[in-house]
Amino acid sequence: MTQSTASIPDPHAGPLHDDHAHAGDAAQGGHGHSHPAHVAHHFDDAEQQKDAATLGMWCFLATEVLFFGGLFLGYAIYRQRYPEAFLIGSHHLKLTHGTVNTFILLFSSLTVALSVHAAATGNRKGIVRYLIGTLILGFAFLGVKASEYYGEYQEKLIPKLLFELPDPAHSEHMKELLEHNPRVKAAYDDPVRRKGLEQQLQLFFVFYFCMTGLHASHMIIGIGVMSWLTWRAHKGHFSAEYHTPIEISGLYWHFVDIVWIFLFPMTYLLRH
Amino acid sequence: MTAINYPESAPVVEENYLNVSYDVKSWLLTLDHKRIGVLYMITVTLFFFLGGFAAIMLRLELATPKADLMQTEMYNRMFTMHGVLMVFFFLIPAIPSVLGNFLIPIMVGAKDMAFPRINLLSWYLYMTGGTIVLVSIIFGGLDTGWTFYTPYSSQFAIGNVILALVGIFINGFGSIFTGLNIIVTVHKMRAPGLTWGRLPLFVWANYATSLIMVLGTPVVAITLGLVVVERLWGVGIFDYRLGGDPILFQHLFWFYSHPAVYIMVLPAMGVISELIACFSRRRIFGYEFVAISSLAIAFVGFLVWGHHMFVSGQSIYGAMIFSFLSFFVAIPSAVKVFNWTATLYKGSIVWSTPMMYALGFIGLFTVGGLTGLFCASLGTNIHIHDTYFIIAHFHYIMVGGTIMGYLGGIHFWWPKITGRLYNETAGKVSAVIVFLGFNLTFFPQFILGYVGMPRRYHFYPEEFQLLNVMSSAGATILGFGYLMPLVYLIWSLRHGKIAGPNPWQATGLEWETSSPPPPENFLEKPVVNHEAYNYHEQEPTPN
Amino acid sequence: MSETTNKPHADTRHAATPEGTRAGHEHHIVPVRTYLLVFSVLMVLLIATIVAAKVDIGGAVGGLIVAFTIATIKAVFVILYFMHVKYSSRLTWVFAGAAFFWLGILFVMTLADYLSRPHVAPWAY
Amino acid sequence: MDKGFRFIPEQASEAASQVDALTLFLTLLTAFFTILIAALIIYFSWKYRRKSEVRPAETKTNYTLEIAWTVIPLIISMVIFVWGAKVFVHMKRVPEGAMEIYVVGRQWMWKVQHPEGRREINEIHVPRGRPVVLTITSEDVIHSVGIPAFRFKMDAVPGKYTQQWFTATKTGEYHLFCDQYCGTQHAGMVGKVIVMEPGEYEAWLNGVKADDTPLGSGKALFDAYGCAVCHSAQAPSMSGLYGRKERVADGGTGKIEDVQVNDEYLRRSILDPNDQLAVAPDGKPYARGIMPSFRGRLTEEQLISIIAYIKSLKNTPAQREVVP
Repeated sequence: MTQSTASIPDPHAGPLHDDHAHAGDAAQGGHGHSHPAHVAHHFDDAEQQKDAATLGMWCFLATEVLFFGGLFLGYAIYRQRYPEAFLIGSHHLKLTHGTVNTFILLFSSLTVALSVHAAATGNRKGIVRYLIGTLILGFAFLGVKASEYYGEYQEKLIPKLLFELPDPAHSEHMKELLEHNPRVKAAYDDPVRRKGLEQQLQLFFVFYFCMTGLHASHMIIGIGVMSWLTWRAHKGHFSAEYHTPIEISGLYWHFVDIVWIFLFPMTYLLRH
Repeated sequence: MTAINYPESAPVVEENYLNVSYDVKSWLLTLDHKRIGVLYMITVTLFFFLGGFAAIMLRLELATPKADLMQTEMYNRMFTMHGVLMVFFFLIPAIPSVLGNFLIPIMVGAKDMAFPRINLLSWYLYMTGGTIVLVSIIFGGLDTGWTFYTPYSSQFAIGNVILALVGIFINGFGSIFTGLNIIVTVHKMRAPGLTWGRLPLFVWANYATSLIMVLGTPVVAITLGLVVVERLWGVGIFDYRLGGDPILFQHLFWFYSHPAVYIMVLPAMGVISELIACFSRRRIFGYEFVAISSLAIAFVGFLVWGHHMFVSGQSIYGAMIFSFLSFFVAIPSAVKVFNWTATLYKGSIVWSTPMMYALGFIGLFTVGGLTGLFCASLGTNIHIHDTYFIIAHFHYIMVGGTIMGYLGGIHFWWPKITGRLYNETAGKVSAVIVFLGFNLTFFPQFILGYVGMPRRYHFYPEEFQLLNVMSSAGATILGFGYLMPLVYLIWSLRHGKIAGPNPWQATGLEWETSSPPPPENFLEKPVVNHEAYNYHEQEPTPN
Repeated sequence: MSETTNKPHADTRHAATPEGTRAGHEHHIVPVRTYLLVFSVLMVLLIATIVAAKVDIGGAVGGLIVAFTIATIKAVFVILYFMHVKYSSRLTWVFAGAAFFWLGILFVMTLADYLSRPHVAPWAY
Repeated sequence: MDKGFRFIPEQASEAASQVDALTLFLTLLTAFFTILIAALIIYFSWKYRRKSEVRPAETKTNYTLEIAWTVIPLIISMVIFVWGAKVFVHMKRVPEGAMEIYVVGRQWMWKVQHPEGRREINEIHVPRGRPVVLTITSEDVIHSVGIPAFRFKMDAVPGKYTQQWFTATKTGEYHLFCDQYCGTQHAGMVGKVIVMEPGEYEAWLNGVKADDTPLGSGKALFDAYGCAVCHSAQAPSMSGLYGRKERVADGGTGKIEDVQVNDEYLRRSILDPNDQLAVAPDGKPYARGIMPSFRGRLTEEQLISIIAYIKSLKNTPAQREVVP
């Protein structure tokens, strides 16, 4: 068997030898190391387990980037094709709500980062404190989002189910936009194009609800994961040596934050 | 180099992954990658024969120009079922999830995949998706074709479109998690000394495949999700009457579904590299080039999807760019074929059953690949677009490529998986039947397509009948060829000869452990200190 | 599960690692000060992007460029510091980069068709 | 139409020979490499079949070979790309003064309108030797106009116009296929392209040659307009219809009543099919807007012929039924 032969100099141990921390200890082999309780049986050591988990999460996030990417592409193409309607759409989103939510999410990213820090320094109370902070912020985000959705429902901006093209007589935003933007005004004043605007604006809100809805569902999953971690941290499952779940869940949470960092300007901020 | 002695028989291992436990629960809740691979093997076989049944029905119907065997709705549902089951539930999971799952951890010298629970989850997602699709078929089916083009699928089609899309969506995540698991396993679980330059080419190919799974699948998932949203909610994401754009669907769909073709064929290429090396008893010619060409195919494969849309009203410039880039997939594919052929030169070649599949693969893949040039070239694409020429081309890749590779791999590693040898004569006969049946089925379709027969036609002008009859005749032979292995492989489970750890005298870590392997693959952690396929260091073996 | 090791001894072991080195598998702990600093940068950028959205900077295109430049900077800060990519192995860089690179392929190749297509949309108006 | 067996379709347009030349080149290339690889495989596996005393040669990387078989395919494929792109651009660049014919696809028929206003269904009459550009769109789902003899194909996309042109070079009748799957009767969405001498085409534009008997021309019209495609599966069958009591729903109010199927009813149903909708066996009326109005498309004489033909259809059991 080849295993029994002594380790010989490895001609390929050069640049290809990038990420594998174990290739060097060829001579050691076998089961010579101790297995801490948190290391699953098929890993050599905690280091390998942690590396695998981290890489796995990054792979998953790559998947997520493209999952949202398909939606973003559709939005971009329709925005380019129907600039007037999408402008009306952006003006009817609630900028204050959006800004507050951006603040909440960025702040929650900080608390998550601090909880990872607390975990790495073995500060159990710190983990629990910061994770509870994160949960509160997560719920706050969803609350603000819900109140925003409710506002949109009241303004009849739900495509297909309850939708009306905003009337400048009732909508301040519409009035302002018609005063300042001649292209929107031209589209609005032409009865045929106004019919088109109504459909295109629905398309804006379809994408708005799909994108923010998908994002919110990620938030809900994130809150679930964080609650579970809070409980585990409270039970003292994590230590300076072992806190990989907090780290990789933190990566996920930051990713959801990054989605919002792009979603926010895409939908709320393109107002000219 | 140190001389390496391959033992005639490895130490007898009492406990293997099959006999550690027998109850149903120990299978359905197993975290052992080998058992999950076997679960996949059983289920993809089921879906293969369901999809194959639909194919046989289609071919029977097309033996005559008139619609006589079934009604048109039924025919359309039948080809949709064939496409959906074969593409999403057989071809895509076949090699990575069955052979990849079983072999990759062993080949890299690990005890399991990096994430055994996620691995099991993949199978459950696959089964959930598959069950949902089967339910949608049993309760009336759907007639959109596996491509789900809008606005037909989103507004006009009747049938259980939403249900089927949900099934495919769920299955998509199974595929993503399999890819993720393979990537992490290859990066992080390799045995000491097993550098990238020493990895078997099967691992390289599956690694490249996994990149496509991870980066492509989410796009088709969200796209099919949008079709569901449009159907449920009645909004016009892809409906021109409400401002949507049906062509956008095609871009998003083919962004995944073109690379998906490489998800199907790349792992088969990996299998072929193993078989050619083993049965020529030579290190594969141009190892680095074969390895890198897998990554090149995976990458370039993402840049060419627009050649599915040359007649869709895509801009001429867009078409030019996509056509230009499409030719670049041809290069790494050609490199592989030449390297395999060169490996045979001055080898010591045995025509075993797996080798027959491998050599058949090279021939059929060559035809499939070269006819791809007709599709990449703008001038000819227009004429053959959506005709039987395309059907023939991609069946040469998917059936002539993927299924030949899959069967070759199953025959090669069957002794490892089950510990038993099958009847070699039966294996050879069925390989020949599959090869001949395949060519009789699909070669006439090239001509059929060029003379103009469109795809997805239930009835057709009489002058196309002769070629259709040939194709249908071939399909029955092919169907028979596929049933044979089912019979003799199952028979071998009880009656086959005991294989021993390395019946082919092959190299690779999987042959250094017992057959079937022990629950944690190796009794002792392997250490690698040589390159893959060091057959030239073996003593010459008698025939 | 081990419940004994909750003392912050790890802090002293790692605190000496110089910031900004790619420590590889050597575990790195980012000081709290860095997090707070990054958070304040993010806050400044948030205010900047809101202000930029209120005033007209070069119309639709200008607004788009400004908004997305700021968003990208914010995302880069989150990725590098909060997600520790700055201190991670090259492999993490590759995977984080690949995701965005592939997103780029999706966008660029699709827009190559859309933007070079003279678009008459009879259904639009 | 030539019904014999053939390897390539008739070359009936100016682009056909260009496409076929490229196809021939690609076919020879495919044959060359396939035979080369197959021959090498067979030769090697015989020559180097396993003999117990022979040790296989050690594999060394041969960079010259690797580079050669990377670069040579690259050069060949660039040749193919340029050649293919040239043919494509030629097919796409519409020449000045091309005659424009509008083609509208709908489930499951082609509606064609000529520049002088003449309309036809499932047939496209074109003059020989004159560039014709088809401007194509769809009313519902994506279809595709495929004319193999012209090596012509272009999708009919709802909500936008697509264009491609051809110059027919040979008189005769050629297949017109729908190449993009479009629903149940996709395979029935076929027609003919009829290439005529320019003089004949002018004459055709100006009038229709009547058949001898109303019944004969009625059958001809029934076939030519593809009536049977729908009126066998998606719409009520015509067999034994005449003289029966038929249950219909008012197109506006939806009120259901029984009517006597007579000449007047048939005429109204052809001209204004949506005013009264026949009720399917499952008790629901057939959908509105499936059948187009033939008002203005059929002369009174033609209407009479079609009605005469429908009258002649007896109840035959061969008709297929609607799948519930």
